[in-house]
Amino acid sequence: MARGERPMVPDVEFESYYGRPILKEPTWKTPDVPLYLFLGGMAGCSAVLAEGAALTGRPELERVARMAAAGGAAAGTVALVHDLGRPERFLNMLRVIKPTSPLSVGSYILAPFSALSGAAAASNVTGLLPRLGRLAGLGAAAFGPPLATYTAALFANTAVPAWHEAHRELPFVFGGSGAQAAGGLAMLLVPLDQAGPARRMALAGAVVEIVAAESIVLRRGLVAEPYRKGLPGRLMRIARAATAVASAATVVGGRRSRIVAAAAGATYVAASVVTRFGVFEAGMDSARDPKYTVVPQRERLAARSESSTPQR
Amino acid sequence: MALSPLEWPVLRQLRGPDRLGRGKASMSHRSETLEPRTVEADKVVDSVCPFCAVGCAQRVFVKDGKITQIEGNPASPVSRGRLCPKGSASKQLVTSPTRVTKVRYRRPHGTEWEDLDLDTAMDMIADRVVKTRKQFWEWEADGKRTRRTLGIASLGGATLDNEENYLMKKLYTAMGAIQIENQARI
Amino acid sequence: MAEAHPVGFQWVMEAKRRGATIIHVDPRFTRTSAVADVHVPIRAGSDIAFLGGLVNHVLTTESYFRDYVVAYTNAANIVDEGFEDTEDLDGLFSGFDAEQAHYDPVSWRYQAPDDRSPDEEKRLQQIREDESGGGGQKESHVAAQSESHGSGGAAVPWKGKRDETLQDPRCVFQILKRHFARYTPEMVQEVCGIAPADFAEVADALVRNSGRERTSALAYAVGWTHHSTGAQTIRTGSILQLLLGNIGRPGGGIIALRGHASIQGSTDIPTLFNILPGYLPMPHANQHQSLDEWVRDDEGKAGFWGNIRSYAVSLLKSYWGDAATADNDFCFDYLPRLTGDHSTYNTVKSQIEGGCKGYFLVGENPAVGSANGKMQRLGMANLDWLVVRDLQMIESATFWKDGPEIETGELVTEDIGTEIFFLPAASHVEKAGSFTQTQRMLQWRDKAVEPPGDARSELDFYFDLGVRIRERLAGSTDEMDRPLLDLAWDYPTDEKGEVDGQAVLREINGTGPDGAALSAYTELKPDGSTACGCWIYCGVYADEVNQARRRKPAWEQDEVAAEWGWAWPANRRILYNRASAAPDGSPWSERKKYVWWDAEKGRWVGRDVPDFVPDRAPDHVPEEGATGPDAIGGQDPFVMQTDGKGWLFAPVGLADGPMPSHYEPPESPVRNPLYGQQNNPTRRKYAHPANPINPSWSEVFPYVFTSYRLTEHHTAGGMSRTLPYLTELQPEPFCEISPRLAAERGLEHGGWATIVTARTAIEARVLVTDRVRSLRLGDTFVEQIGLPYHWGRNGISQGDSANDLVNITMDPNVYIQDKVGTCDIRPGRRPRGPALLAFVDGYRRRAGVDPDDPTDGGADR
Amino acid sequence: MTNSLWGRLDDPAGNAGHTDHPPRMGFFTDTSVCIGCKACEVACKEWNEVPEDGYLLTGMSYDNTQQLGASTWRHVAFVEKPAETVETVDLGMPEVGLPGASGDAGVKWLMSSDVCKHCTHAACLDVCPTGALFRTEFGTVVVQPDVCNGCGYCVPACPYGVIDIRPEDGRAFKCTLCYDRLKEGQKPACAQACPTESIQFGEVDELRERAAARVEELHARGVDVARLYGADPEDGVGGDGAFFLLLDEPEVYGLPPDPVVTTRDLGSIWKHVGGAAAAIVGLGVASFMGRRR
Repeated sequence: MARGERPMVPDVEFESYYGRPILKEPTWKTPDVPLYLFLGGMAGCSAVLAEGAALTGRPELERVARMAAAGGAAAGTVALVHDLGRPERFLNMLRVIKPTSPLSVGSYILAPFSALSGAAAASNVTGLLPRLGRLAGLGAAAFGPPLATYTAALFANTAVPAWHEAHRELPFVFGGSGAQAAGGLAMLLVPLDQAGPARRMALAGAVVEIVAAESIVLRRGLVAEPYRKGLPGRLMRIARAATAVASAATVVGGRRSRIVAAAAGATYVAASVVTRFGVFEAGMDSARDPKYTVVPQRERLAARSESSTPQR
Repeated sequence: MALSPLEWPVLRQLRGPDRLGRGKASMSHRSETLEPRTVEADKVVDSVCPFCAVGCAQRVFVKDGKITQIEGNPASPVSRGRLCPKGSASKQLVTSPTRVTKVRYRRPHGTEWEDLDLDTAMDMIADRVVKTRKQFWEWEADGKRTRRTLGIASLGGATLDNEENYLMKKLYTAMGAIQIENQARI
Repeated sequence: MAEAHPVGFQWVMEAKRRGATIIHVDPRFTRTSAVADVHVPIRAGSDIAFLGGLVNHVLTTESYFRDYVVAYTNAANIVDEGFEDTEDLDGLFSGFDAEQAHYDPVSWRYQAPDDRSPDEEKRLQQIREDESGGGGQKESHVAAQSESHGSGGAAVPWKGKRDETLQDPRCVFQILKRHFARYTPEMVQEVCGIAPADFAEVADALVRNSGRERTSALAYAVGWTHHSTGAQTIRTGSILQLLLGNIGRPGGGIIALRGHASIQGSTDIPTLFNILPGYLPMPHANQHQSLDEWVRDDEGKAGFWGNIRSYAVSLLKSYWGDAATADNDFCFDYLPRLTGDHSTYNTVKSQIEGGCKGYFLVGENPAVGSANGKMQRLGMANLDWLVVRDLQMIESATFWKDGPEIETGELVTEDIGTEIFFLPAASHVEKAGSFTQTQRMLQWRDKAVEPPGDARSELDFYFDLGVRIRERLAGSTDEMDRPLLDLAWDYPTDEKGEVDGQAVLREINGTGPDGAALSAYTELKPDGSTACGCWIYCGVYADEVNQARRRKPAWEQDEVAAEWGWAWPANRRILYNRASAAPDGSPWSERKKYVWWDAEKGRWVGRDVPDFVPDRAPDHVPEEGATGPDAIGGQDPFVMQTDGKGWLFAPVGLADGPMPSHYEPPESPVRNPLYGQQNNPTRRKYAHPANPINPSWSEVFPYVFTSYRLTEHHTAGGMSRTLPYLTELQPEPFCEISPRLAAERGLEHGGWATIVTARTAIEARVLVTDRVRSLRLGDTFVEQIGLPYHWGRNGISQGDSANDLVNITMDPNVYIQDKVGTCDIRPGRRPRGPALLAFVDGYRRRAGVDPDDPTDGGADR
Repeated sequence: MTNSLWGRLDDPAGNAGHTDHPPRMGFFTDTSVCIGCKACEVACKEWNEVPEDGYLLTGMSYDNTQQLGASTWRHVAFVEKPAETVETVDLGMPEVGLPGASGDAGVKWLMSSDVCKHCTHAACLDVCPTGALFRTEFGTVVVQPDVCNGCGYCVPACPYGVIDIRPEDGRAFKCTLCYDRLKEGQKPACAQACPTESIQFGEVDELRERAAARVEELHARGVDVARLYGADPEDGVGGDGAFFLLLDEPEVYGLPPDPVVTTRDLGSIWKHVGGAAAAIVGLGVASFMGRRR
């Protein structure tokens, strides 16, 4: 309680219960969850990249991408399990299969993806069972894109205004960001001559991500405010600026300079990380302030009562 | 969960009507067999709330000599089974871990509590009553017979039973102690 | 009521659902106000002015229930010529002795009848002797003897002359009219801070809902009683309800909401200094040196109280059994005698002065729960020994190491010689016994589990203590030990040595010559052939059955629910229910039918046990010289009164006047607008240096404070502050203040405040709320500070005790303190340690508290 | 699967695979008779052995519980607001003003015992990946403590902010509507304790009728502010199993004015996720076309 401030219900703009949030702030921990989102996105897109590299004969790119897919999945799983209140019960994630739960669906994506990408990476590194390794890699590539984007459903399928109301754009933000990260990581670690697809993937991902993120702000009104304001706003701006810089660098010097490519790649990766933190924090902010819950709902009610007789 | 793999809820989902796994299929064994703990009570004892004077009826559930639940008795024409927050906290009142269950003794000028055997404590108290009673005994005051002691006083009774108040007043009166009071004066 | 008796409040909500108007009069806006139809904020301590205003309204608008008033009250009685009212004496009644600060009530009596019976002649002689000798009647108010009227009214010497036209200027009705004439709505505004419009709303609702077809009830708690005029506040309510015809009728009455599980029981079977079981007075050394003297005032008077000798002898028989014989006055001499005020506050003073050295605390926590906590602790620090019996380690057991006086240095642990025994007590589920709830109903509890460790019930403790004391005295030939040695103290015990509570209840119920349990107090005899531990409880063990243990479900009975528990007297649920019928015995109305005369059967019948002689016809006129119940007329519903009437005017029995008058609390920021007399002239001052009074109208102490309970806690907190589930709901002491006061004193919501009186200062968190209203009294505002009093230094949540602020100035009838006081409030926490003493001392000096006579508020003329 | 995700659904238990199930049970909390005694909070904790939830004087009127959460399954809100100025009858009295300093109409003090809504479409249940949250045969929504792994998804899913993780335990907790007691035909502890019948327990259909009648009754008495909250089976969560009669706007009590279960948009969400996944595939393919470098 703020000293000296009598918590009478404020009359301005909207009413609330002592300014308290209506929604519960998500209990998901940082950095576990934003990191998981990043890792999932990066790993999922890397699997695609790896399979492309394998198909087109880019062994360096393939190896890095396979490692990124497997490593990202493994690290992501660790982050996810670490976030659980009862980590020893992580297997309960596979107890039921619920299409209504992106986390359930995601578990059935993450589990095979982890296994397949791990197998593919192991095969790639050890040279053992190459055919099975390729098969696994193909499987991982199939599960990769859903892995990179389902996390948007994870956020969107909540009552958190900044997430839910952005459910049309978030998959593209996350998908684009994942592609950008996967491409960026490869740019960092793969020689220039094999990194062409990575650069293109990063660049294309960056474009998708920026367009999608920008359209949240443009189209979602008040609930998009947290993406512009405060800590998440800063994070989003930093991420966008970094993405823009990396993209410019990629276009200008990505093909020629290993250093520029590596720097741009690292910047992409970092920007992707920051984007997830930005989105995460935007959701937190929108859950904390009852304004984002009450005002849109009030507007909705007003619109409804204008268009018809009151329902409630 | 040492259950048959056939009881994997995913399979139950596929087998039964709960395809989305949101109800029947996801029930655990515990949920299937859940019971209120009161059904296991060895006895249910009729009681009355110890806080205010409305006199709400309580039902006390006992299992293995321990109280497992206290709740209102709907049969009461006074309370109809309802309890206020204090009455609802009765179980916590009687099972409180901070309840003092051993005699504590503070000797004159002492700085700490000490242990004391209950029987010894009773003897010591009886000795002191006898001594103080005699020390302050008064046959008369201003020439009028009083037959009393002003050396011993007592405060309390409103939270106690009628039978207890009766014994207290009876014993004190026979002792000649008159400064016997309770919350009704406060 | 919703605050402190939420479950009882369900019936108020039921009534509201059925269209009743709920009016809540309280200084603060509480949970009750929140659901009431009307909340009337009132200045704490001004209840008599408010109720008096209603009485005046009812009288001046002729809204009283005339048939009821004429037949059932003493409105028609003619009062002695010598009576002078507060109207005549500017706030005093006739008979005031300024030196002794008490009244001689002789001029308040009913006019003596011209044709006196021999008995009445005798009484007149006696009164004349008393007048000249200065004894007798005057003593009826000392030693809180008024309280012995808990079951029966004070005795009047004669029924008196009546003018049923109510026109005689000296009849009670006319006196009442004159007395209350100045209690106008405008005066109510000036005294109470209640706007005339609000007052009118209440008055209209009350009148509209009273009469033949409707009844209204008054419910109160210690907001009415904790005043130096407490008893008279209840009297004002009684007058109002009698005028409106709301007594003895369903839906009517004055409902005391008592605050402890068996506080009613501990008054009926008292652990109180001034009475014995069944409201028999403790003998007074000046008046009662024999059985005859003891029962003289009441014996043979009209009504059931006239059989007092039977009740008294039966009590002595249950105390001393075979040792009590007709030859030895049934051991009357074994009873200790009073010589004055031996109430708890006086005892504390005696403890401080070294006159009382042993102390039992049994489920009480005076260090937090009693007024002027410092004096309580100083008293306990000066004992030889202290026995504390409780569930938790309460402040009264630990004051010697962590009390506020240890902090200030007023007490030093090593210097405190008090030997302390803390004995753990059994909880309500660990023993069997009966509680008497607030409507006089006994309910038996069975035992559920064994008490833990050393915990024992009080029943076992006192029985065991008695056994051990008697062992020590066995063989003594000292006369002082006879009462203990002859005591009937042989209760059956079980294999664990625990006393059977039902055997004690049976002793309370009483037994006849054949040793069988009695069924009704009408069976009690004055010859020693019956024994009864509490005559009003006679019948609770009728037919050798524990009637208090009856639990016939509510749905198997009508709403009177006569077969759930057992209510004294005689399992009667509404007292004086003869008044629910008109004088001719027919119900006042079909709607309010309750008990009525069935001419065919020749009996009173109805839904409750009739509170009347069962076959006494409505037209019965007692024979000349009849005594006791025989003297009850067919139209005298108030069977415990010696004149059978409800008293609008109390000719005897009260220490501070036959009618209520508003006096300001001993500490007040305003001058009494009604009379020149500021305070109750007969209030009991409590002279002690540790009990200084803030001078009236002091600018140093400009605000009013009052203390109260919260739903989430219980009294001194021992049963609630120790429980997580309750403590989390109200985790800290706080004070509630109005926004205006907050602005005036710079107090911040959520911040700290220090509240200062001449006794001490405490700190509390601040809640600024519109629920506390600034009251407008004429041109000025009065600010009130609300203080929940549940906290102390032990338990899960700790804080200063509000009762440390409360001064001890007592009602002259019942010796209960006034919880309203004045104070200053300032932002921030209080000084710590010895600095606190200097801080308070500074206030005392600035306020001009007289160091020689600190209990004089300076308001007496 | 019609209506499984949102909209009117008359038999949530049946929809969740319970055949031959008892009627849907729920709460009707009539705040117009609530006296804020908090018996519900304590009775709930005693029965369900919920730990204490912190000792903090909040300054939010008499509400020191603050909100529903993992260790508070019933929460009594206290709202202090200036009372609406009521037209008073002119009594011909001299105008001296009301007792208040400002001569206003005083204060109103609203109390409301909040609880899990046991939504017809319960987002917490829908998003729970382990099946720990499930729909019981009584149509209520319950967490199975033996299953929950504390993933925390239910927490942001709830549009009312009810369910939460108990940090020291790691699992999610909320009102079970005393599932165990219901199995034996007993009332939930809070409803059993409630002194004034503010908390009414019963069959949801019957409670809805009772609630509608109560609102009408209050309106007839001039209490125009009375309105039902959560009783409409057509609302954004398909109606609540625990609904309320309120005397002010929902948000004044800390309730969302127009909650919608997130699964209403589940189709759209998955569609967009699918679209984005496809976009990645496309983007991946495109990345490997063109120049080989």
